[in-house]
Amino acid sequence: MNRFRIAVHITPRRGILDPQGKTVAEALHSLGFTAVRDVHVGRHIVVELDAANADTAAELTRDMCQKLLANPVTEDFEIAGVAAA
Amino acid sequence: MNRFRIAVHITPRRGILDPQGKTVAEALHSLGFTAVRDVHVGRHIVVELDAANADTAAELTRDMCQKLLANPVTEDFEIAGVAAA
Amino acid sequence: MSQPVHAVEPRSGDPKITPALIAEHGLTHDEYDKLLDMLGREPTFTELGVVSALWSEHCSYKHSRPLLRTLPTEAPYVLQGPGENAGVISIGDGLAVAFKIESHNHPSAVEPYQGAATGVGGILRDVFTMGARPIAMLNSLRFGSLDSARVRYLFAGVVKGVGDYGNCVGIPTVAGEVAFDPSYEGNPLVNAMCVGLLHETELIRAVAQGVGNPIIAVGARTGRDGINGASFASEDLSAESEAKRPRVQVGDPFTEKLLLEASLELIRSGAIVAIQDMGAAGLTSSSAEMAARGDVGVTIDTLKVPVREAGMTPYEILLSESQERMLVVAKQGREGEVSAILEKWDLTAAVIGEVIAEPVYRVTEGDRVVAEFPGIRLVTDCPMYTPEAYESPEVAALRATDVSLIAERPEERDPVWTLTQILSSPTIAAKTWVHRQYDTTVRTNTVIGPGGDAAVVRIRGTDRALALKTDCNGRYVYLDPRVGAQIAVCEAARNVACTGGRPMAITNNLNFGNPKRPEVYFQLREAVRGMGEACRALGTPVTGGNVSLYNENPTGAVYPTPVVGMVGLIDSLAHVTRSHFQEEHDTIVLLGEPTASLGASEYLARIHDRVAGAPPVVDLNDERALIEALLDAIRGGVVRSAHDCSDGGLGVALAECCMMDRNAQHGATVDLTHWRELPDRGLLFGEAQGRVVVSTNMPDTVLAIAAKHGVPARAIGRVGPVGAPLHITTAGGVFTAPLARLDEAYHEAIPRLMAPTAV
Amino acid sequence: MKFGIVTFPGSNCDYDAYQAVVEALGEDAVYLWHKDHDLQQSDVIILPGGFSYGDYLRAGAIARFSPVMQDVVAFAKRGGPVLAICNGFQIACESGLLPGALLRNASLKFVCEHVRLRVESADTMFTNRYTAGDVLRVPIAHGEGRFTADDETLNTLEGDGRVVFRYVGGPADADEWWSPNGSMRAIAGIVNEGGNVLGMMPHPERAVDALLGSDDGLRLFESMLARVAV
Ligand SMILES: Nc1ncnc2c1ncn2[C@@H]1O[C@H](COP(=O)(O)OP(=O)(O)O)[C@@H](O)[C@H]1O
Ligand SMILES: [Mg+2]
Repeated sequence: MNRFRIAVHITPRRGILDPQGKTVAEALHSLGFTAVRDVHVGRHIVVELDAANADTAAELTRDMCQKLLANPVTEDFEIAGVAAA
Repeated sequence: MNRFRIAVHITPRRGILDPQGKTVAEALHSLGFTAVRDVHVGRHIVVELDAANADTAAELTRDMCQKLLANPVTEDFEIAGVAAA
Repeated sequence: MSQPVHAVEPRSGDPKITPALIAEHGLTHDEYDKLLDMLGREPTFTELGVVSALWSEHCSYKHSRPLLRTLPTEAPYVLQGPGENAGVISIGDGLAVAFKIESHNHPSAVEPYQGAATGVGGILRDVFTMGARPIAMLNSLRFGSLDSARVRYLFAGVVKGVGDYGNCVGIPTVAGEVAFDPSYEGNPLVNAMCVGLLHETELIRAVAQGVGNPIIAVGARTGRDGINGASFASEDLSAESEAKRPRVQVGDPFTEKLLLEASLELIRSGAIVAIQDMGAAGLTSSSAEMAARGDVGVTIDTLKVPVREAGMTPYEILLSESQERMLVVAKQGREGEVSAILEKWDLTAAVIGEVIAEPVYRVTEGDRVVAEFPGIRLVTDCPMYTPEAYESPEVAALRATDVSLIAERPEERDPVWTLTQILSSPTIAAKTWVHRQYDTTVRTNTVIGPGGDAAVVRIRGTDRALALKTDCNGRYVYLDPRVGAQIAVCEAARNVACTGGRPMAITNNLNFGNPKRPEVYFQLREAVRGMGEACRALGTPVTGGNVSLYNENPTGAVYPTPVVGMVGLIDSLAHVTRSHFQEEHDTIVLLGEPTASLGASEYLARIHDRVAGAPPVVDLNDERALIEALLDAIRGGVVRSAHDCSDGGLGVALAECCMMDRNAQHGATVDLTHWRELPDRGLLFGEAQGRVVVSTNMPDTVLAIAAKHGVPARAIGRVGPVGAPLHITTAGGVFTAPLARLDEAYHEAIPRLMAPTAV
Repeated sequence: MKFGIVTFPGSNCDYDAYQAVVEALGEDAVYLWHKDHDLQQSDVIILPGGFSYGDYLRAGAIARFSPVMQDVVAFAKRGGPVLAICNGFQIACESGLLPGALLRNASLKFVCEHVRLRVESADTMFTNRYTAGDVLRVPIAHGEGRFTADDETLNTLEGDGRVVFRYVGGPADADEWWSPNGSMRAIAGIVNEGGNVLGMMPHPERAVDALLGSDDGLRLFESMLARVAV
């Protein structure tokens, strides 16, 4: 068994209103960051777990996303990185 | 001017209580994911902006994190990736 | 005569005791000498930490206790006065109410959201550890000017923090106040009050008893949060405390909710003798205080405390301010029941020590002693201070200013302009932007929520209700601490009486600057004096409170702000009275007398940008008579609405009666020519005390009742149709204010100012 | 008739629902513990409001896996009536009892106030004591109430008359759709295909006593009495 740290990105599905991203973009503009075109806010989840190897670790995490971490109706997820911890 | 897409990870600072991560970890356990050791839940922010080059784009974003995107008291941030959009 | 204390070997790895380290722990030379004398030897690092926490202002009240002792604390119905986690009063039928207010000013200045949230969590625990189920929350907030982006950030963060925590635990937030003034810039005030209901028989006190009884840590694990938070709360806010940011703690309202249910179950089970929140200075103060109250010894093993991070030292474990933790003294042999209840709620419990006969406070790490003090002296030996006090000559001069000489602005020729200016002052304007973010209706007992005078919360299974309100006008207290504090008590009482409640008792939060500065200590001394006088006159004892000093920032001290949290009792739901006009054709009666006084008024601050003059005079006997008259009239069923005159004076009070409730806005026609000798601006915007605007369909009865109590009263007009304007006639002429204009000024002011703020 | 009210860790309107059933309606109610597999022969299940598991991750996402939910889902599949209020609605969506999802309010703020609800369908076991078009005054108190679903789902809901309550009362026109949380098509409450599961963000259990501002919610409970065979 080895310890892995897996990073997951959970993002609001395109087309679904993302008021948080919109508000943050506006706030950035009013702070003078006028070059900002668009902002999207999602979740960054870091899971630490024990697994035989990186692949099974990623497999397990994908399973977690489908079951709990992401909402299939409104969110997409992506395994962003698997690192030995 | 070019368009860039910068991904930022905002995570609860180590040592500071992350009640959400704790609760999610316990939920994963009761779902049978017993290999899970630890979970942290942060934000995954994607900023699209115009800049002369990737470095200035990253610079700008770092500035945004300090000023608005991350809470300097309770969160750490990391520029996870800069891509031409 | 100091008891013998065993020698304690310094723990390897702990820093040596040096003058620098002692200073860092905020101990003065004298205090350190007292410590040496108590121990009869040099303290260990752990002992230094323990003492620095317990002798900090926050835990020891070393600058305020002598003053607090002068406050009235007794009435036949007071079951628990100051000194416990919360005060408790009996309300009949074997029912009692526990209530207390607590400040989280410094943490909120550094991290508004978590600072405010953890403040709410702390006061909730203070109340449910008395055996009471929390039924209502109040909050009293002060900020700088909303023109500043930083202030908007603090305001938005604090309100969200208060809301999210209380909403999640499921306790309605039903009342409070918010005021804005540059003096609070950089040092906002965040005071939260909690009110709980219990059966008298369920009252439990945080007194450790019974040699051999196990001491149990319950709830969240201990992390490195907020170490030295207690001393943190006792320092001026400065660049340094900015650097202390990592000390901020994060709240977990979900765990709090479980802890609330588990604690009440524990108390009802009879398996425990005492329970206390691990609040400021965490394990240290909770264990030391419970031991001192019971005059017993305790021993605690830090290795047995469930921790969140590896390698925590006894020093860290003792001083951690991790939230949502409780210390319980259980009955020997019933540990099983205790852990069973906690397991049911998915919480952990660990026996970490026991009550011992030997009169010592002992901390071990495994079997090696790391700290040992002679029992209660640890708490009782804390030095008390009575610093020098004198009034600041500048303030005396400001008070002496003859503000009637301040020339009117040309715009003031139109009183509607002046009125709308004042209505749109964020301090006066509707606070809906705030309490819309608070769950005000959960638990289904909120008869009157935010938006009137006091809140009214019914007591299920009875015909009675509680009337609740916090109040304090810091500008008054700044210009005259004694009178200002008297007014704070009177205004809270008036607000309670306006809803039909008899004022019963208060809790209070003294928010002041650095007491080592004579002009600040003067404010503190005089304010406590005035508060005591008013409480005696109104028969409302002080059952507890909180002191927050060092509310300063590089630009100076905040206004002295002794917030009063009043609890009143409404004998019958039939008496519940609202503050806005109810029925067209009702007669409007003014109880009390206007004066010319404009001193310390919102009018001067808003229209002339002046903070000057003497606050309105207050006659405590008149206030008492007013409350008696009002309650007689309400109980007699002849009052349709009652609203007190406070900030902004009669003009604002009348406008609020017309349009504060957006679901039912009535016009009114008012004639004030009886007071033709008063200048219009004094008549309309002066803040004379002891006044209430009543609407009634039986004016003669109201006037007769007022006369019987020697309260001046006069019919001044009639309630108009829905949507009609407010007409006011004065010696200066007639003016007409369309409700739409008043409504816009009053209801849109804060939303407009907050629009640019991101979340 | 017996109402079973589920208590999840963090539920805080279970008490309000209990009081509404017992005091206002005069029927029996029992609390159902989330760790048990026992619905205690309840005739109606209420998934109450609150913050189950602190609303961490997503409101309702974790509570959905509580042991008792397996029994609630089975009960619903058998046609048993389930009233899912606020956090209960969120749990019902997460567990697939109802379509769509409830996202963070468009204002990004928790919102608590009395809103106007229009009864869109009086022909459900939860609303038969109302008439379509009735406008009710009912409290809301939530931070994640923005009903969201794809157009196809929305059209089906509308087509099948499964949109039961809508937010109305725009400043301009009292009948205009006006959503305090950004819900698509101002949807405040829906039923499942079988018509036996109602999910709604507003709190009918907080509107059963005029003293507290409204008793417009009482008829919702009476509707169930009328229709549910005991
Ligand atoms: N922070 C707050 N939280 C909840 N309610 C509030 C808050 N601030 C003001 N309110 C409510 O707004 C109304 C007006 O408050 P205030 O101006 O202090 O009244 P008064 O002038 O009668 O003391 C009251 O019902 C009060 O409870
Ligand atoms: Mg008032």
